Formats: sequence, structure tokens, C-alpha cells
Amino acid sequence: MTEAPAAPVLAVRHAQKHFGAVHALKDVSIEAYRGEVLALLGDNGAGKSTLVKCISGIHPLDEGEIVLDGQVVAIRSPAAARRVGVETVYQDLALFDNLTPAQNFYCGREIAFPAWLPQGLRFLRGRAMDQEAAAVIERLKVKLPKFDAPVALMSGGQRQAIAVARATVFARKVVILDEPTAALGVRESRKVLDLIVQLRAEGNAVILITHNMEHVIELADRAVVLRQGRKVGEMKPDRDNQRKLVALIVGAEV
Amino acid sequence: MTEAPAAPVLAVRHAQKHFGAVHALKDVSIEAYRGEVLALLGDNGAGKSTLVKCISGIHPLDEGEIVLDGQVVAIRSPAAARRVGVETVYQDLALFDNLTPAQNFYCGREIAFPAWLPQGLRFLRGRAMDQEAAAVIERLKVKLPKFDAPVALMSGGQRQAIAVARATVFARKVVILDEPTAALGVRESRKVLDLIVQLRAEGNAVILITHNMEHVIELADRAVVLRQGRKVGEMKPDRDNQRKLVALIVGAEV
Amino acid sequence: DEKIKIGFITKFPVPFFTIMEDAAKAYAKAHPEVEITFGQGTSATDIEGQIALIESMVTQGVKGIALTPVDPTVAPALDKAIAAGVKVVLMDNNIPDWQGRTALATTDNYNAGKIAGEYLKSVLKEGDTLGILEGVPGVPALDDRVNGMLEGLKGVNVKIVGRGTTKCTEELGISVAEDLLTANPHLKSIYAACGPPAAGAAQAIKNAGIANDAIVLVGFDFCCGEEEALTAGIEDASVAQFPAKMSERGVDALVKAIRGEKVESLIDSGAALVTKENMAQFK
Amino acid sequence: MAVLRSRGDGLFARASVIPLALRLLSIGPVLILVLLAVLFSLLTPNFLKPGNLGNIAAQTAVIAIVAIGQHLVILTRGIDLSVGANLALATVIGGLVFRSFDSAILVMLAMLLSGSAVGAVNGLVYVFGRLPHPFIITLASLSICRGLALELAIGHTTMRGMPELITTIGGASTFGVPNSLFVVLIVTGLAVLMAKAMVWGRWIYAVGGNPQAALGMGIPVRAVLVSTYVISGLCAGIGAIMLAGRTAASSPLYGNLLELDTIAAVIIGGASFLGGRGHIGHALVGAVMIGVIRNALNLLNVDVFFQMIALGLIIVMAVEADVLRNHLEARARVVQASRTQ
Amino acid sequence: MAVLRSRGDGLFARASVIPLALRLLSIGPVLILVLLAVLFSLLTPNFLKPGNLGNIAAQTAVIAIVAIGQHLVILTRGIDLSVGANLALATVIGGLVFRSFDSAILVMLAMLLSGSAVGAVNGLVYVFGRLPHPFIITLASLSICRGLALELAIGHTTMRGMPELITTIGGASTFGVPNSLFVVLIVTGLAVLMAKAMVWGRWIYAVGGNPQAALGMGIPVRAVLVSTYVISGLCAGIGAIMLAGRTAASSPLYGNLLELDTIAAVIIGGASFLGGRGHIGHALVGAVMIGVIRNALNLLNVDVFFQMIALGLIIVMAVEADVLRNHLEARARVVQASRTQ
Ligand SMILES: Nc1ncnc2c1ncn2[C@@H]1O[C@H](COP(=O)(O)OP(=O)(O)OP(=O)(O)O)[C@@H](O)[C@H]1O
Ligand SMILES: Nc1ncnc2c1ncn2[C@@H]1O[C@H](COP(=O)(O)OP(=O)(O)OP(=O)(O)O)[C@@H](O)[C@H]1O
Ligand SMILES: [Mg+2]
Ligand SMILES: [Mg+2]
Repeated sequence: MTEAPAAPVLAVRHAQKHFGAVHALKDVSIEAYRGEVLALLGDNGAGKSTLVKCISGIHPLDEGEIVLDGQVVAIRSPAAARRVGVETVYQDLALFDNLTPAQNFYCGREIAFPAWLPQGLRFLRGRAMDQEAAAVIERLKVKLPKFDAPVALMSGGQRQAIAVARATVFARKVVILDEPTAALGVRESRKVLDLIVQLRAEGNAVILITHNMEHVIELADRAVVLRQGRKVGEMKPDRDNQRKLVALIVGAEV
Repeated sequence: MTEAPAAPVLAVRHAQKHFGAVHALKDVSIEAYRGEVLALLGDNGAGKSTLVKCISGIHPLDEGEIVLDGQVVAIRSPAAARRVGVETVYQDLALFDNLTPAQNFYCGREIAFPAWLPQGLRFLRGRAMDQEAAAVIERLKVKLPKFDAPVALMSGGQRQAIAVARATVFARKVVILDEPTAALGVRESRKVLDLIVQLRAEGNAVILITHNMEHVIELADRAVVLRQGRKVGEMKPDRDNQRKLVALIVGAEV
Repeated sequence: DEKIKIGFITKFPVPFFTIMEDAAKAYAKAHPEVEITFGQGTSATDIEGQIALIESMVTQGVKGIALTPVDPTVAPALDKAIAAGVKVVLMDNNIPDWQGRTALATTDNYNAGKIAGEYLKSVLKEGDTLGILEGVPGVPALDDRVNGMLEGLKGVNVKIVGRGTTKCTEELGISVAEDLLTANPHLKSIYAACGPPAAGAAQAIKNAGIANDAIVLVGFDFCCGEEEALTAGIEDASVAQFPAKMSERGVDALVKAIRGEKVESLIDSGAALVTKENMAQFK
Repeated sequence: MAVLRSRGDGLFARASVIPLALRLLSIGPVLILVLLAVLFSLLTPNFLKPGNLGNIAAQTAVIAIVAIGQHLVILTRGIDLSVGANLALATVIGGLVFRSFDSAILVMLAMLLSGSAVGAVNGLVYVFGRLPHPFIITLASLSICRGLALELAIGHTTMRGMPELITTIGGASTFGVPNSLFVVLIVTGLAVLMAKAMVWGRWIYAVGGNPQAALGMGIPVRAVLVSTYVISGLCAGIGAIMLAGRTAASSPLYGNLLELDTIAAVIIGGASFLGGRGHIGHALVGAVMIGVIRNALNLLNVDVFFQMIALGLIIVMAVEADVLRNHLEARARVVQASRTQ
Repeated sequence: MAVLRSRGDGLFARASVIPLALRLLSIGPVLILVLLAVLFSLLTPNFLKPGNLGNIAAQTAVIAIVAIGQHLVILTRGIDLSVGANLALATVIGGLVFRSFDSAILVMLAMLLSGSAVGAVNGLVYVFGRLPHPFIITLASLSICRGLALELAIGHTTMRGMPELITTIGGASTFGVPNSLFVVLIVTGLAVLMAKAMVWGRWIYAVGGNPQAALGMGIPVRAVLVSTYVISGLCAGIGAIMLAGRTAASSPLYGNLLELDTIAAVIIGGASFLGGRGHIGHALVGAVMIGVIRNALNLLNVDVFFQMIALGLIIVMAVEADVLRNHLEARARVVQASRTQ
């Protein structure tokens, strides 16, 4: 599984991104392959989330290109990203506080009928969505207090579980997870890691951002390290080079 | 340092809390001592954040009492909590997106003059606050892109660092940290752990909520485990009983 | 020789003032040496707007201003205009206790209200009921129409069973009239202080299915649908002013005053009772 | 029991009271409306007369219909200040069409089109002009529509006459029930259906709840936003038909301050300017509440100036009563939950 | 270079242009105001006459002062719809006091007190009545104040006459500069000082930025909220002095639609209904912008109805121009940053 296939499903080439005077991405290039977990590592503020948001259409790149299945694509909006098969769990969650878990789950992808109408004009199948969403969240072993209450008041971990579950269900090609286990308990984290393994087995390219070295070493087939917006290294993470990896992240001598 | 002193600085007795039909705390009692780190553990939705919010005056308890230095106190608001010496870093951060890091840092505790006026009518010492806040955040080794920009657009870790730094500086008696390292990188997490050690050494009672067992075993003098709103155990965490602790958290057989 | 530039400011957009503007335009057409600049506020309470209009007319260098004052408090702005050498003619209403005007061309609203009151007196009996649809509370000209009507009604003991504010709109007129009719199913008469609520009341009477003869409806201004209501027989009478005459004579006085000629200081353009029979002559 | 005992438990001391209380309290703002109605019917016998209920329905119809469009806009964190002027313009355009074509259908179409077109301009300028808030564009639109309506109606400010179909819809009754009531119920029903049962309605709530997340989830945020302004405009157009029908006329001065009335109705009904919260049906309750208060004050023959004061006081008290109701409902739930453990 | 090249770089192709452009663009909404003024002075020579500038100052003073209070309220995510009626009530009360005591100080005090008292009621009912939004209470307050003012002024609708000190402040000039301009500058200066240099101002921004966090940080949120309504009321009281001075009278009809004008000024100045954003001084710019447009349309003799249309169009265009300015400023910064690497 560590052997990367010939052509990357997703490649970012020479990405540059400024926010006003902040230079968040400096000529970053990465590649992600099907059936592989790519860990994106780096200190706080290194530019990981920025890179992810550029790929998933939230920010436009200032310069550089995104290649999907060998074709240069212009991902102009998150909707476009989802359409070409890139599913993302954002670090800042992006839940709808006023909607229930199931409504959150299917937001933008509602199960609805009749099929011959444009999506917006279809009628919701509330029951079906409730049941399926409940089943998926159940798989993550997270207990929700009430399934028909808005998520506004749920605990940190409950919220994160809903967000992760949503992305994994709709994955088709590339799944990006920005610190998916940050708020999760021991057991729930385990479940998310299992899910990632499953996503990889299903042939997705998974891009995982995390600060947890244990998870990186356990799961990642390859790791790319950013530091202050620049790509400073790429390696196959394992127990042996864990120290080297950490040094690369923090920018210290090995 | 593991020997707890005679009288607890903070005690919660028989706390009960409902949110509508959700019974979030069921007769929970805990005690925290000066010079001790108490880990508050539990699955997602166990009630950890709820307990913390009750102590720091955000929610009123339905039943039960809070005892500070031997006296039953009614903590009716977060302001009251801060006044009696309870400082909290909330899981949902509580930053002001429209203010700069230094403004966030001192919000509600501004350095201002002249002293004979009520706080609200004093004039801000902007320079002094900027400098001191910068120094403290610097200690956490987090790089901020711009010190005079609102925190709205900062990275997840940068935001968390500001929130943690704020609480530690103003600590006087009890410091409560709700998942303070969840979004932090390897190095930044280390710095926060160092800070916690320092807070303990300064004689504070530290209550730490985290899902990271490594951190618990390394730091905590005592651990209390909640499950579905009920206190299910209390022990001194170390390598030997790590498995037992995890089992307690997830509710499995040992 | 040089043109005589004057400003013509009216209160707000309703047909009454549109008629006044049209008459002034006709006057300017007939007198090529007169150039008129028009201005209008946005509502019956747009005092600040009218002050701004007066000030900008002065800036533009007009020699005189003909104005329907929306409120007596525009007087200081007029004083400033006069200090800048501008002559002022008031139209439609006076500004009480203000000495600056060259002339006043008006229908005395109080007296006109009295005409309506006297008509009501002639058709109502002792103990009959009356509901009043007021205009915009606090606007003197409109309040005068009600007070004048009450004065004219003196002598027969008519019971006032309700007074509602309509802001001179048809929408509120119809609603208040409906509620009056509900609270007093045998209501004998309704008086409306402006045209639109009178038309609204006519519609309310019609919608409620009350016979035309069962109720006396008197309006004011003879505009905005009252003609149809009179024709249909639902409305019984209205009080007409003569805005065109008022405007023409006001502007004429202003032009003469600017030329240094002597003018009458009070020009009463009068008011008259309009009924189905005589309405043709007021169109 | 406890040291920190919460207020309100006393009220529910007898266990049997709770289910009933909860039942009553959870019907929402309607409860307050019912209480108001009871109060007014005690104060004046005229209030409950069938004819008067019909009047209330007719008087409230326009506010109610326009409030429903307003509510959709407010659900997306927006505001539509142009509704009143938009309605006036629609009646004027309808009146002009009527002068040339004696066709009820054409006149109604013209009003609906005019209303929606103004709404579309509001939405498009707001969204594609990247304006920070719809306040400015809809305020400008208020000014522009009012000006246009006056300009178009010049010389014949109030145009009398409307096709019979329209006066029947807006002014007549069927079996004593005003036809406008049916229109209100149909419009409300459609709006509730769209908001609750259709994907598009879900998107409106999503956009209001978290606009950024909605973008992130691939919801066509711009189209959703524009659509709410179009619908609000369409509702103004329907309101124009109702009002023109009721008065059998059109006027550029109609709909004065309708924006404030409709926003008040929406907020009284429990929606929030923060978006994404509130049931469409509640806007109807809010509108009826305003209508009922105005009507009762007229019936009670309250002095003109004091009416303004009373209207303000009663509205605040009604909203305050709803706050209390909410609070009691929450308490009752807690007590019930802790009893049934 | 790049595949995805951003628009706007072309504009800044010559490096030397950037610092100048940045300098110009970063002065904010003032830039748009200056552009408007240039346009109008080209269109009519009367615009720049000293007398006319004085007129603009006098005409704008009330909107500007009240807009500053409104801005503080909007900073906390609130809204104050009562300002216009509050101002009218204050002038009436001032007028009544003047009938009994010929003291400018007493009359001014009465107006300021009346204004602040209404503000205090707004704030207290909103905060302690736990109302979900200040819209309802301030709308009710509008209705109540207007009714009260009419009731109090009954029989003497317009009370002529004001003490000389007040007419001097509101209506006279010093060296050709209207005194009201000085008042506006002093009020703005004080407000900016409070908002930017005082702890209390910081708290206002904090409460607006994140009300829950403000509570969590121990900021006296309720007191802060109430204080903004009191100040908004106080500003209405100051506005009452200015208007009563300018007209040498008081009237219950003053301040009609002032709420919309002031909110528009605040939003044009760049504040957000989401709270916590916007510089107080910009409300002044917004107010002046509205004043300038109205004045210019009067000077240009634009037809009444068309004025309404033009006002709407120009305001939208001005806000749109500011959006563009913001965008260009951001672009210029990026280009500058990447050049200086
Ligand atoms: N929208 C934005 N506007 C301005 N600056 C931004 C914006 N988003 C991110 N930044 C800045 O860009 C830099 C990179 O941020 P980014 O969120 O990508 O970091 P990160 O690697 O995800 O860090 P973390 O591990 O803390 O989440 C930071 O300095 C951040 O402050
Ligand atoms: N304000 C609230 N209203 C309603 N329910 C709430 C509220 N706050 C928390 N809850 C519910 O109470 C339970 C306990 O939540 P809490 O946030 O205390 O969990 P936690 O132990 O902090 O979990 P996590 O590790 O995921 O942060 C959860 O089921 C949550 O959904
Ligand atoms: Mg990040
Ligand atoms: Mg928690």
C-alpha cells in the first residue's frame, strides 16, 4: 500500500498565496495518489489549512496550478471542488448550528425527489436522511444527545464527529481532513483512524493534517512538511525517522 | 508534588445539570488542590465542558454547590468567577475575532489609567498591553503573522495559543484548561505543558481536560473520569494503569 | 431685461400640490420673463427637507419664494432668505405670528372645515353619531379642518363615536372606517379630513354592503377618488379648495412684489361645498 | 434538595400540572395572540363579531403576505426595506395597464412581474455588487420605487378602478369569510411547504445559519440569496393585488412604512436577525398580532395620540410575554425531565 | 508567471504607481466623498459657494450627531429605531420648559435628559426584559415617543421661540462657519476618544465582536449595552438642541425617518450589522455623503420624483464605489508585498 501508483490523482504545482502582507504559501508543490494517505505536517501557521482551502476552492491561488487526474483544473468554488470529487473536513468545522445532525450531514447533497427536477426544487426525504446519517454517526461510536436538535449546543467532539462522518460518506476521489481528531476522545479518534484506513482501501487519496505524530506514523504513507509557507521536506514516516520528522517540522537541527 | 494538601481550594459537590431533556451532570463531585494538576477525562459528550462552564459561571447548576477555600460560593457570572480567582480557557475559545491579539489578551482586564476612575472610564495603555502580550505569546513559541491585525484570520493553533496565554497570565488560584493543546503543533503543545507545570509550581490548582493520554500520564497528579454525566472513577494516572484509565473512560471491561 | 427667478416649494407629492405646480408652470409659460424653480418635500412631516429646499433656493439666487409651509418651524429659514433679499409669499397655510411674508394666498382650512360642519348640521339630527377620519395628527392645516368642522356642527348635539388617524392615506382610511362601522353598526355619518381616506371610507361602506342612504359621508379636498364616490352616491359632499387659483395668484403677487409693485397681503382663494349635483364645475 | 435552587420550580410543584403546562407553553407565540384576543374580547363585545374578524383579516392580509417574503429574506440574515414602495409601484403599474387593457389577468401579471423585478434587482445588485449588507440597496430601492411610482402616476395620483376579479379577491367575502384570508392562507401554506419540505428551503436556512459553511458545502449561495429577494418582491406584488383590490384603486403612496410593520411582524413571530431561525408560519402570527392590536384600539375608541403610545406598549408587552413563555417552557421541561428519571 | 493570474494586477503594472495608489485607496470612504464633491462642483457652480457649504453643514449636523450614537448601538449588534421620535419628544419637552423658565441651560438640560431617559428605557427594557433583539423595543419606543410628543404639544402644535443661546448654537455662524459644525466636530471627537482610547469603548467593540466571549471574559455586558442606548438617546437630545436652535421652535413632527437616515449613514460609513466593526468617524462621512447628495440634487433642480430616484441610485453607486476601492486596496497590497519580497 506504500507503493505509490504511477500518476497522481491530485497535484498542486508552484502554489503561491498571499493574505495582504502575509505570504502564506511560497511555491508549494504536492502530489497525492490513489490508495495513499498523505500527511501534511507543519507548525501552527505553517500554511497547511491555507493549502487545503486553495485546493477545495475556498481561496483562489495567487499563482500556480492544480492538476486533477492529469488535467489542469480551475477550482473556483467549493461546489466545484465537490463536483470534481474533492471532499473536505475543514478545521473550523463548517457546521450549521441551526440545523440538526442529519440536516448538516446532507446539506448541499440532500436526498430528494423527484429526480427530474433541479435539485433546489425537489422535495426532501427527511426520514431517509435521518436514518442514514444516524447509522453513519453511530459507526463513529459517538453518542448524540438528541438526533432532532440543532447541533449548536453539542459538545466539541460531537460536532467534530458529525463533520468527519459527512466527508467520509461522500468521498469519491480525494478526501482532505484538517485535524479531524483534534477534539475527539480516545475511542472516537480510533474510529476516525479506522475510517481513514477504509477510505484508503476504497481507493481514495487521503490528505491528513494532524499534529499527532502517533497517528502519522501509524497511518501515513508519505508526509510533506511545510514551514512558514514553504515545503521543506517529504519523507516516508516511520518509527525510525520520527525524530527527523519532528525536527523538520520545528526547523531544528537533527 | 503528588501529595495533596489537606484542604481543597475548589470543591464541587453533588452537581446536577440538565439541558432540556439532556441530563449532562449527574451528582458529580470533584475536588482540586493547590499545587496539583487534576485531569478531567471522559468520552465526547461526557459532561466535562459542562462541568467547567458551571464552575466558571457560564451555566448555573441546577442543584449542588461550589466551595472555594472552604466557603460555599454562588458564582453567578464569569466575571464573578474571575473575581474569586478562577481563570478558564474554554474549548470553544471565546476570542474576539474583531480585536488584535493584544486586545484579546487584555479584554476585560485592560491596563488603563488613572486608577481612581472606575475601570470602564479609564484610558487604555495600548503600547504597554501590546508589549506585554507579545512577550507572553512569544514564550509559547507561536509565530503570529501580524500583531496589529484582528485574530479573525489567524490559524487554528495561533488562536488557541492566544487563548491559553491569556488564561495563564491572569491565573491566581484555579486555572481550568479545556483541551488547550487540541489545535497545537508538537512544539507549541510542549510549551503549553511546560506552562502548566509552571502554573502548578506557582501554587495554582490546575484542572486540565484533554483526550491525550500521554499528556495525562506525564502531567496529571490525579484524574477524574466522567461517563455520560456521572463520575465513574478517580485515580493517580501512570504508565501502569493507563489501560485501566482508558477502559474507565470508554466504559469497557478492563 | 433680466429674468425674474423665483422658487416654488410645495409640501409633498399629492395631487393637490401637483395641481398647484401645474398652475405655476402655466403662469411661467404665459409670462416668459418669469423663471420658476420647483421643489417639493417627501412627506407631510418632512420639515428638515423643506428647510434644505429653502436654503438651496437662496443659494441659487432666486429673487422670491412661493411656499406652502409644511410647518411653522420653517420660519427661521425664511427669515434668512428675507435677510438675503428674497421676497416670500406663503400659500395654502399661514405661519401664525410670523411677520416676514409679503402675501398669503390661502384657503382658510378652519373656515373650509366649517363649511363641511354646516353641511353635516343640515343633514344630521340631534343624537346622531359621527366618526372622524383625521389627517396627520399634529399638522395644523389638517387639524384645523377637523376643528372647523366641529365648530360648524355646533347647534345640533351629534355624538362623536370615534376619531382615528389616517395619515391621509386610503389604506388607513379604509381600515379605520371599517373599525368605526364595526364598533357602531348604526353609524350615521363619517367625516374625512382629506381626500384619500374619504375614498377609502366609501370603499369600506361599499364592501360592508351598507346602503348609500343609511350613512352620510363627507370628505375634504374633492380629490383622489372622491369624484367616483360622489358619482356613485356613497359620498354625499366634499369641500373643494381651488389650488390652481391659489397658486396662480400667489405667484402673481410674488412677481409683482419683486418688481416693487404693491400687493394685497391676504389673498383668499376660497373654498366651496361640492355635491353630486354641482361637482361638474369643480373638475 | 439543593442550595442553588432555580426559580420557577415552585410553579410546577404539582407534578400533574406539568404536561398540561408544557402543552400550552409549547404552542409558541400563538398562545400570546390568543391571550391578547381574549383580553380584547373582554374589553369590547364588538371584537368577536364575525364582521370584525373579517375586517381584521382584510386589514392584516397585506402585512401578512409581505411579512412572509420579508421572513425569507431575514432568514438569510438580510433585510428588505423596499417592500412598501415596491408594492406602491406595482399598484401604479397595474393601474396603468388597466387603462389600456381591461384584463384582470394582465393587470395581475403586471403587478406580480413588477414586484418580482424590483426584488430581482435588489438581490442581484446586493449579491453581484458584493455589497456588505442589503440595507443600503433596499433603502435605495425604496427611494427609487417611490420616485418612479410618483413619476408614473403624475397627474392622476390615485387611479380609480380595478378589474372585477381583483376587487373580488381583495375586497369581497365568500360565506362571510374575506377572500383575502384565503389568499393569505394559500401563500403561507406554499411558503411553509417550500421552506420546510423543499431542498431550496433547507438551503435558505443553511445560508442564514452559516453563510461560509454554505459556500463550503457547495450550496449555490448567490442564487439562494437572490431568490429570497425575488420572492419578497413577488409577495409585495401579491400584496399590491390585495390592496388594489380592497381599495379598487392604485396609488404611489400605498405601503407607507410597510417595511417596519413587516419586519416587526417577523421579529414578533420569533425570527432573529442573525438568520436561520424561526418558523415561517410565525410571521403570520406576528402580522395578525399587529393587526389585532390596531383594530382593538380603533374599536375601543382610543384617542389618536394615545393609540400610538398604546400600540408601542402592547407590542413590547406581547414580545415580553413570549420571552416569559419561552422561559417557563424551558423550566417545565427541566422539571419534567428530572421527575421522570 | 502563473496560470491562475488574478485580475487587477495589470492596473498596478508600473511599480511606482503602487505606493501612491495605496495611499489614496486607504483613506477609505472619504475618498468616495471627495470624488462626489468634485463631481457636484463641476455640475453646478453653486455647490462650492461658502454659503452653500455652510448650508450643507447645518443640514447635515443633526443626522451626523445622531448617527454617531446610532453607530455605537450598531457596534453592539443593535439598532435604535427611536432616535427621530426621541428627538421630537426632546424638542417638545424643551419647548414646554421654555414656556415656564426663560433659561437656556434649563431648556438644554431638559432636552438632554429627555433624550437620555428614552435611551435608558430602551436599553433597560432590552437587556433586562431579555428581548431577543432591540428592534421591537426601539420601534415601540418610536411609536410611544411620537404619541407622547403629540399629546404634550396638543393645542400648541408648534411652539415658536427658543432661548438665544440655543438659536446661536443651532442656527448662527462664527466667521462664516456654522456653529453646528463645531458641535458636530466636538461630539465626533469625544465619541472617537471614548471608542478608541477608553476601556469602555474597547468593551463596546468586544461585546459586538463576540457577546458570549465578552460575558466569559467578565465584561459587564449588560451595562455596556444599556450605555450605548443611553448615549444614542443623548445624541438624539443633542440633535434636538441643534434642530430646535436652527428652527427656533419645537415640534412633535421633527426627526421624521431620521432612523433610516442615520442607519444609512452608519452603513455607508462601513460599519456592519454583525457588530464590532467600523470606525466611529466614518459615520460622519456617511452622514455628510447623504447631506451632500441631497443638497446637490436640490441645487441641480432635479425634479421632485426624480430626486428620489437619483438619491437611491447615487447612494448605491457610492457604496459600490467603496466596495471597489476596498478591492483595489487589497490587490495593491498583494502586488506590493510580492514585489518587495
Ligand atoms: N484569510 C486569511 N487572511 C489573512 N491571513 C490568513 C488567512 N488565513 C490564514 N492566514 C494566515 O496565514 C498563515 C497560515 O495559516 P494556516 O491557517 O494555513 O496555518 P496552519 O498551518 O493551518 O496552522 P494550524 O496548525 O495552527 O492550523 C497564518 O499566519 C495565518 O495567520
Ligand atoms: N447549552 C447546552 N444545551 C443543550 N445541551 C448541551 C449544552 N451544552 C452541552 N450539552 C450537551 O450536554 C452533554 C455534555 O456536553 P459537554 O460539552 O459537557 O461534553 P464534553 O465532555 O465536554 O465533550 P467533548 O469531549 O466532546 O468536548 C452533551 O450531550 C451535549 O450535547
Ligand atoms: Mg490549520
Ligand atoms: Mg468539551
